[in-house]
Amino acid sequence: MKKLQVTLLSGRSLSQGREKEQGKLSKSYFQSVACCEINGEDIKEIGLDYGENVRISTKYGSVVIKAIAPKQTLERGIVFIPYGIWATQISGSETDGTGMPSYKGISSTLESAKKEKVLTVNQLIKKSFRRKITKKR
Amino acid sequence: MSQNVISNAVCTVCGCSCDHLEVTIDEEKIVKVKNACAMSSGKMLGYMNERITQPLMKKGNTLKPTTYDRAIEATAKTITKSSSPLFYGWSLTSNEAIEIGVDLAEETGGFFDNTTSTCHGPTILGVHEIGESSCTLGEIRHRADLVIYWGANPVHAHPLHMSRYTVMSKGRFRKSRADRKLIVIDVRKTDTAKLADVFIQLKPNSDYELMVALRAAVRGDEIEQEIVAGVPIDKIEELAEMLINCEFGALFFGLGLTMSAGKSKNIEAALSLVAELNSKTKFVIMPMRGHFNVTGANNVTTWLTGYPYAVDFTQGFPRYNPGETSAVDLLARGECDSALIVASDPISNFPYQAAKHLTSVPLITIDPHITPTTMCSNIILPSAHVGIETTGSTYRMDGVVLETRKLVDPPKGVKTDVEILSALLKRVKFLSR
Amino acid sequence: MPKYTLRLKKKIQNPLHLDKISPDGFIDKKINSINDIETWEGNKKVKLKSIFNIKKDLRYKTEEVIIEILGNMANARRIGYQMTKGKITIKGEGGMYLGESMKGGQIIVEGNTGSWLGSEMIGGTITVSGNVGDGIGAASRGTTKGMIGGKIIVNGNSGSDVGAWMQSGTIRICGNSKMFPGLHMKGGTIYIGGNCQGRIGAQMISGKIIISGNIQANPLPSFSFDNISSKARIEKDSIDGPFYVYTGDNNENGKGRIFINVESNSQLKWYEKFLES
Amino acid sequence: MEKEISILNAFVFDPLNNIEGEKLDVHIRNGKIVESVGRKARKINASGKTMMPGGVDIHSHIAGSKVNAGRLLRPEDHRKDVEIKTKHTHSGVGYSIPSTRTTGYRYAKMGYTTVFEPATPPLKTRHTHEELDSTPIIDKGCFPLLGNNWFIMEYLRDGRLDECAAFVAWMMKATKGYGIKIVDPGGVEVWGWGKFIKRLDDPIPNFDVTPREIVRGLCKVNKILNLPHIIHVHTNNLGSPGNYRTTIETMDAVRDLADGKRPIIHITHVQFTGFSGSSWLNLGSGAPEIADYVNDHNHVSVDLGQVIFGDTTTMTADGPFQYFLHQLSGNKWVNLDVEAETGSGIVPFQYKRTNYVNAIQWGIGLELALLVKDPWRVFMTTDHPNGGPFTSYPKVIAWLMSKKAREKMISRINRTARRKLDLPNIDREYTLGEIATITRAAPAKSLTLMNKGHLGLGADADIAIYDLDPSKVDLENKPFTIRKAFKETLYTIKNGKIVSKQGQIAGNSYGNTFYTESQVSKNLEADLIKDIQSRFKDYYTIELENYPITDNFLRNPAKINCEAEV
Repeated sequence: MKKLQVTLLSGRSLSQGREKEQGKLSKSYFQSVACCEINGEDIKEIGLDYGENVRISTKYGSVVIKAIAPKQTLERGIVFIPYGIWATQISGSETDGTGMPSYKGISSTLESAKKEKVLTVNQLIKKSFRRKITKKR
Repeated sequence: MSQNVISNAVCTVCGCSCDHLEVTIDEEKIVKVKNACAMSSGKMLGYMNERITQPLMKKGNTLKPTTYDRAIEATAKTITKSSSPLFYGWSLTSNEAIEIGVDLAEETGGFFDNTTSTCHGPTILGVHEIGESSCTLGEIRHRADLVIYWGANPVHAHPLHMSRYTVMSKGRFRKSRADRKLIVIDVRKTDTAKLADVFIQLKPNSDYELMVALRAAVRGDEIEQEIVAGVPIDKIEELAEMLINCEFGALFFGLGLTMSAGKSKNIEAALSLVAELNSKTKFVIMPMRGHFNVTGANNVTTWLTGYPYAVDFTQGFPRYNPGETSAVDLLARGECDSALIVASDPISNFPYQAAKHLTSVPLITIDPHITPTTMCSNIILPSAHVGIETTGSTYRMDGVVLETRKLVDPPKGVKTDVEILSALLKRVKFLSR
Repeated sequence: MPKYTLRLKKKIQNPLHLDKISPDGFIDKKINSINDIETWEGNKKVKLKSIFNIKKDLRYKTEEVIIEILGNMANARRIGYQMTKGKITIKGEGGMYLGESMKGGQIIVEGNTGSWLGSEMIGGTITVSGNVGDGIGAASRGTTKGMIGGKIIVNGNSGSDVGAWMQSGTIRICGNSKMFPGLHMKGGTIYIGGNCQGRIGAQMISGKIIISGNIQANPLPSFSFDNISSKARIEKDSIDGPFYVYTGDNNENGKGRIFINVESNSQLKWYEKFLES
Repeated sequence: MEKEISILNAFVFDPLNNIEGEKLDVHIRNGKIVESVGRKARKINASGKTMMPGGVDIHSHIAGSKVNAGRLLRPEDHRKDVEIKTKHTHSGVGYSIPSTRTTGYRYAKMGYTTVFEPATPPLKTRHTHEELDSTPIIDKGCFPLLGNNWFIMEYLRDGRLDECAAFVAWMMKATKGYGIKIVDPGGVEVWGWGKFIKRLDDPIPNFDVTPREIVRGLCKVNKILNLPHIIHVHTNNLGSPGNYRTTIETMDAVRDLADGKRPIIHITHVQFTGFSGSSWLNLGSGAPEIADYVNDHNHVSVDLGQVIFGDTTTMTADGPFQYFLHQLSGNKWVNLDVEAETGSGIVPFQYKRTNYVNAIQWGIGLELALLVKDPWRVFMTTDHPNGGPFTSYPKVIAWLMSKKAREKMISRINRTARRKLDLPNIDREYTLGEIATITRAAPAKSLTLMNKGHLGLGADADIAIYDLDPSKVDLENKPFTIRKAFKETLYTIKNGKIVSKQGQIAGNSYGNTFYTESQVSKNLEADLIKDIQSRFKDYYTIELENYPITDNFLRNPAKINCEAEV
C-alpha cells in the first residue's frame, strides 16, 4: 500500500476549542478532534476519500483517525490534527532541554486504514494506558 | 420567570479575558450569553456537561464514590509519602488556588509545573536571555498601525482578539481597520491569513531562518541567500521596510513559533528582532497565551519562588531548569512517583511516553469534568468552575488582572479549588509534623 | 591516593543530587565519612551508602583521588560539581550537569550522559564514549557565561545548543549534533565530526565552529561567505577540509567563524560564485 | 504570644519625640506603646543596646507587575541566593529582586516594619496588591502612577482642576492607593510612540499639556484632597548628564504653591537626577547645587537612591530611560507600557567601582545626604533595586556615619571620579539620632503615618533593637560594627509581637496595607463618574465596572480617610 511522507502539525481549531467545552467524551468532541486534515492531492495519492480512516505514524507511535478536508488552506505534504489525545499518541516527549515536547512539524507517514476503526477516548485509554476505567455516575 | 442578567462578566476561556459578557441566568442556570465568541459560549452554556459531582476513589479496579474528607486524607497521605511528587496544571484556576498549590508543593517537596511548559514555556526561556518589549493590549488598540500574527491563528484560538485589541478595534489614534496593516506569517493559509494585507507563507520549521533574515534586513545588512524559508529575499526586504516605517508595530506569536523546531530559540530571535526594531521605531511583542489564567500561574509562581513554572522544591528551596524540572521531562525520565493534577488534562495533552508514566504512579485529579486524565486517576476531587461557579482573580495575556465573578452555584456539594487545596494543605501540614 | 569504587545498589527512579561526589570532596576522608555524606534522593535526605556500595582501594598509588562509579546514573545530577583535580570514571550513564562548573581534573564516561554536561565549566577534561543530551558546555538560564575553559570530547552524538554562550575551551563531538551548536558563542572552538541539523553559530559573537558532516541547508542568512580554507585548526590539531568559511553572526555584529566541509555539503556549492567575483 | 512586653534600659533614639540616646524603658500592650504594663509582662533586657522605631521605607520596588517581570527576567539572580524552607518560614529566592516572602523576612530582619511600593500602574494595581498581600510581616502601601494618565492630562489641559482632583480621589479608591506618584511627567506617554521629551515646558503631543503643568496640577490636587503624602516625583530626564537642572526646575515649579507648613513635593532617588556635566565623559555631581536648593527651600524633600557597587536589576516606570540603559549596557531589556496610564522598563545592571560614571553616581547619593542639612527632608533609600538591593542599607548607614568608611571606599573607586567628587572633602558624620530620622521618623512623617516612626504613647509597637552600644562603641571609627548591627536586629517587634530575633523569623504574620480615601462632594463625584463613563470605553480595554478593586480583595486593608476641599 502506498505510504506518503508528510509533515504533521497539531494545533488549536475553533471547533476543538468549542467542543472540548461540551465534554471530552462527547460525540461532537470526538468528531472535531479525532480527525486529520489532508490536502486533496495527498489523499488521492494514498487511495482514500475524505471520511475514510487514515493511519499516521511517527517515530513515537501510530494512530488511526478520520481523514477530512482541510478547513483552512493546507499545502501538499502537510497534515493537521487538532490538539487532543489522538494527536499526542504520535508526538514525542523529547524537549531539547526546553520542557516543550515536539507537537508541530513532526515528520510522519500517512497510509490508508480503510478497514481499521478510530478508537474512542475510552478505547484509546484502554489500549494505551491499560489501567482499567469504569463508568461513573 | 426570575431571569437575572449579569453584565460585564469576565470570560474564562482564553488569554483574552474578555470582560464584557452579558450572561442571562434562569433558575441557577446560564441560559444565554451575549457578546461571547463560540468558545466562550460553548463553555458558558456547556459547563454542566460531563461533570463529576462527587469525589471518587479507586478501589481495586473501579472508582467508587467517597467523601471529600476521605479523598483529601488519602491524597495527603500519598503526596507526603512521595519522594518526587508532581503538581501540574493550574492554568484554568484562580490565582488564589495557585498560591495554595505552590505552598503545597513546597510543603511536600515536590515539583510545581503549570501548562506553560507545554505551550509558551519556550517564550519564557527566550525572555530570560533577551528580555521583551511589550505593553498592555490597549496600547496596541490605540497606537498600532501594523500588527503581525506569526504562527498564531486568532480567528480560531482567540476569536475576539482582533476586534477587541488589534486590527479591527477602534483606538484613540487608530480608528479602524483601514488605519492598520495586518501581516500574517504562517506555514499555511489559515483563516486569519485570509484577512491579512500581507500573508507570508513559510516552510514548516523554518521560522528561525525567516526571523534571522528579517532582522538582517531590518539592520540593512546584505543577505547572500536568495530564498530563505521558502520566501524570496525581496519579499523579506519589503517586509522589513514595512516594519521600519510603521509608527507602532506589534508582533503577536503563537504556538507555531514555540512548538516548531528551535522552540525557545525561535522566540529569542523574535525578541531580538523586536528589540532591534525599537532602534528604528516603536515595536512590541506578545505571546498569544492560551488558557485563561496561564499568565496568572506564571505570575503567582514567580512572586512566590522567583521562577514562572517548572519549580523544583525537592531540596527545600526553589530550583528551576525547564528541560530538567518540567513535567514532560520528569515524566519521560520516570522521575516522579505521584502526581496531583489541577484543572488540566495531561493524559490528552502530553506526548504518549510522558502520559504513560503518569498512569503508572498514583494519580490524583482536581477537575470539574470527566476527562481522559480523570478516567486514569486513582482519586478524583470534583471542583467548581472559576468564573462561573466561584470567584477568583485571573490574568489577561498582557498581565492585566481581573476579578472573575460567581454567576451560579456549583452543583450541590461540589467544592472550589481553593477549598479543596486549602483543606489538603492543612492535612499535609498535619501529617508532615 | 586511593581509588574509591561506588557501585549503585538499586535502580533509582527519583532525582538524585550527587554534587558531593567529587575527588575534592573525598580527599582525606575516611570511608565511613564518605558513606555518611548526605545527599538528596527526590525530597528525602539520604546517605551515600544507601545508594552505593562504596569501597576504598588503597593499592592505587596515583597522585590523585580516583572515583569509579558503576551503574546507570541517568537520574543523577551534578556529579563532579566544581571539582578541581583527580578523576571520575563512570561505567554507565552519567546523568545531568555532569562536571558542572568543573575547574580541573578528568571525567570519563563509558556510556551516555544527559543534558548540560560540563555546563559553565572552567577547566579540566570530560570524555564521553556515548551520546550526550542538550546544552553541552552551556550557560545556566539567564546568564551569559557558558563554558569558560577546558575540554569536552564526545564520541557519540549530541543534542542541541552545544556550547551555548561558550567563552573559551574546546568541545569535540565526533558524531552528529542537533541544532544550534555555538548559540550565543563568544569564544572557543566547537568541532562536530558528523552531521548537524543546522542553525550553526546562531547569535554568535566570536569563536570557531567546524562541521565535518552535512548541515542539511544553508548557514543562517546572517552569516557571510568568506572563503574556502583547506584546513581548520582545533587547538594543535589540523583537520582536513576543504571547508567553506563563513563569518557572523552579522545580526550581533559578530566576528565568529564557521567552517563547513565542502565535500559533505554539495547544497552549498552555489556560494562559490562569490569566490569568482 | 505575649500581649505585654517591657523593653528595659535601651538607648532609645526616637527623633519625633526628641529622644536621642536616653536610657529608657518602653512598654507594649496589645500592639501599642503604653505607659506601663502588668508585672507578668515579658521583659527584654536591652541594656547596652540601641532601640529605634521600626524602619519606614518610603520608596522600594517590592511588588507589582514590573517587579515580577524583573524576577521572571533574571533566573540567574535567584540562583545565587536562596532561602531554604524552615519550620516557620517559607522558602524563596533573594538577591536583587527577592520573592515576596523573602522580601518581608529580610526587611524584618533589618528592623524595617513599613515599606511603600512607589510605582504601581493603576490598571495593574490588583497585581501589586496580590504581591503585597503575599509579603509577610511588614505594613505596606503603594503609590499609583498618575503623571501620564490620559484623564489627568486632559483635565489639566482643560483647566478642570476640581474634576482632576475628583478623578485622583476616585483613582485612589479604585486602586486602593496611598499617594500620587509622578514618573517622567508626560514623557512616558511620548515613549508610547518610542520618542522622548527633554524640557519641562515641552508640550506633550496629542495632549497639549506640559510636564510643568502636570506637576503643578497634581501638586494642587494633592492639596485639595489633603492626601497624607505629598506628590512623589521622579523627574524628567532621569539618567542623563546635566539633569540636575531639571530636578531643580521641577522643585522650583511648585515653589509658589508652598504654604510653609510642610514640604509639598518629594523628589525621589535624586541621585539619578543629580548629574551635572554635558556628557558621560565630563559627568559630575550636581549634588551641591541640589543640596543648596533644598537647604534654601523647605517645600522640598528628597530621597537618595544611593548606588551600591555590584550587580542589581534596574526597574522604573520610566520606559524611555530603561531603553536608553539597555542601549548603553547591551544588557537584556524588558519594556511594559500600560494603556492610557504609564509604562515601565527593566534592565539588569552592574555598578562597578572602577567605572567613572558609576563611581560618580555613588558619590552623588552620599554627597546629597551629607550636604542637605535637615535630616527631616532627606530619606535613605537605594531606590531598591535600582541603586542596589535594600539589604545594602547597613552599608549606606556606615558610609553616612563614618568618614573613615567613605574614605575606604573612595580609595577604591575610579581615580578620575575620585578627583572630580567633592565627597572626600565632606567631614559630616551622621549621628544615630539622624540615622533614626532618615530611616524611620522622617519618612513616617512625610507619609503622615501618625502611629509609625516613633515610640510615643499610643504609637504602633513597631520596634527595632540593634546590638549596638553607643556609649561604648566609637561609631565613626567602627564602620564594620555599624554595618553588622544594622544588618540584623536583636529583636524586631511588629505590632507588639516579636517577629524576628537575631535574624530568626518567628513565623508568618501579615501586616496592613494602607490606602487613602478622600471624599469629594457628592455632586462633583456624580459628575465625575458620568464623565469617566463617557470616555472609559474609549481609553481602556476593560470595562469600567471591572476596574475598581473590590473591598474584600486586600488581606488586611487599613483605610486612611481625608477631607477633600471640593
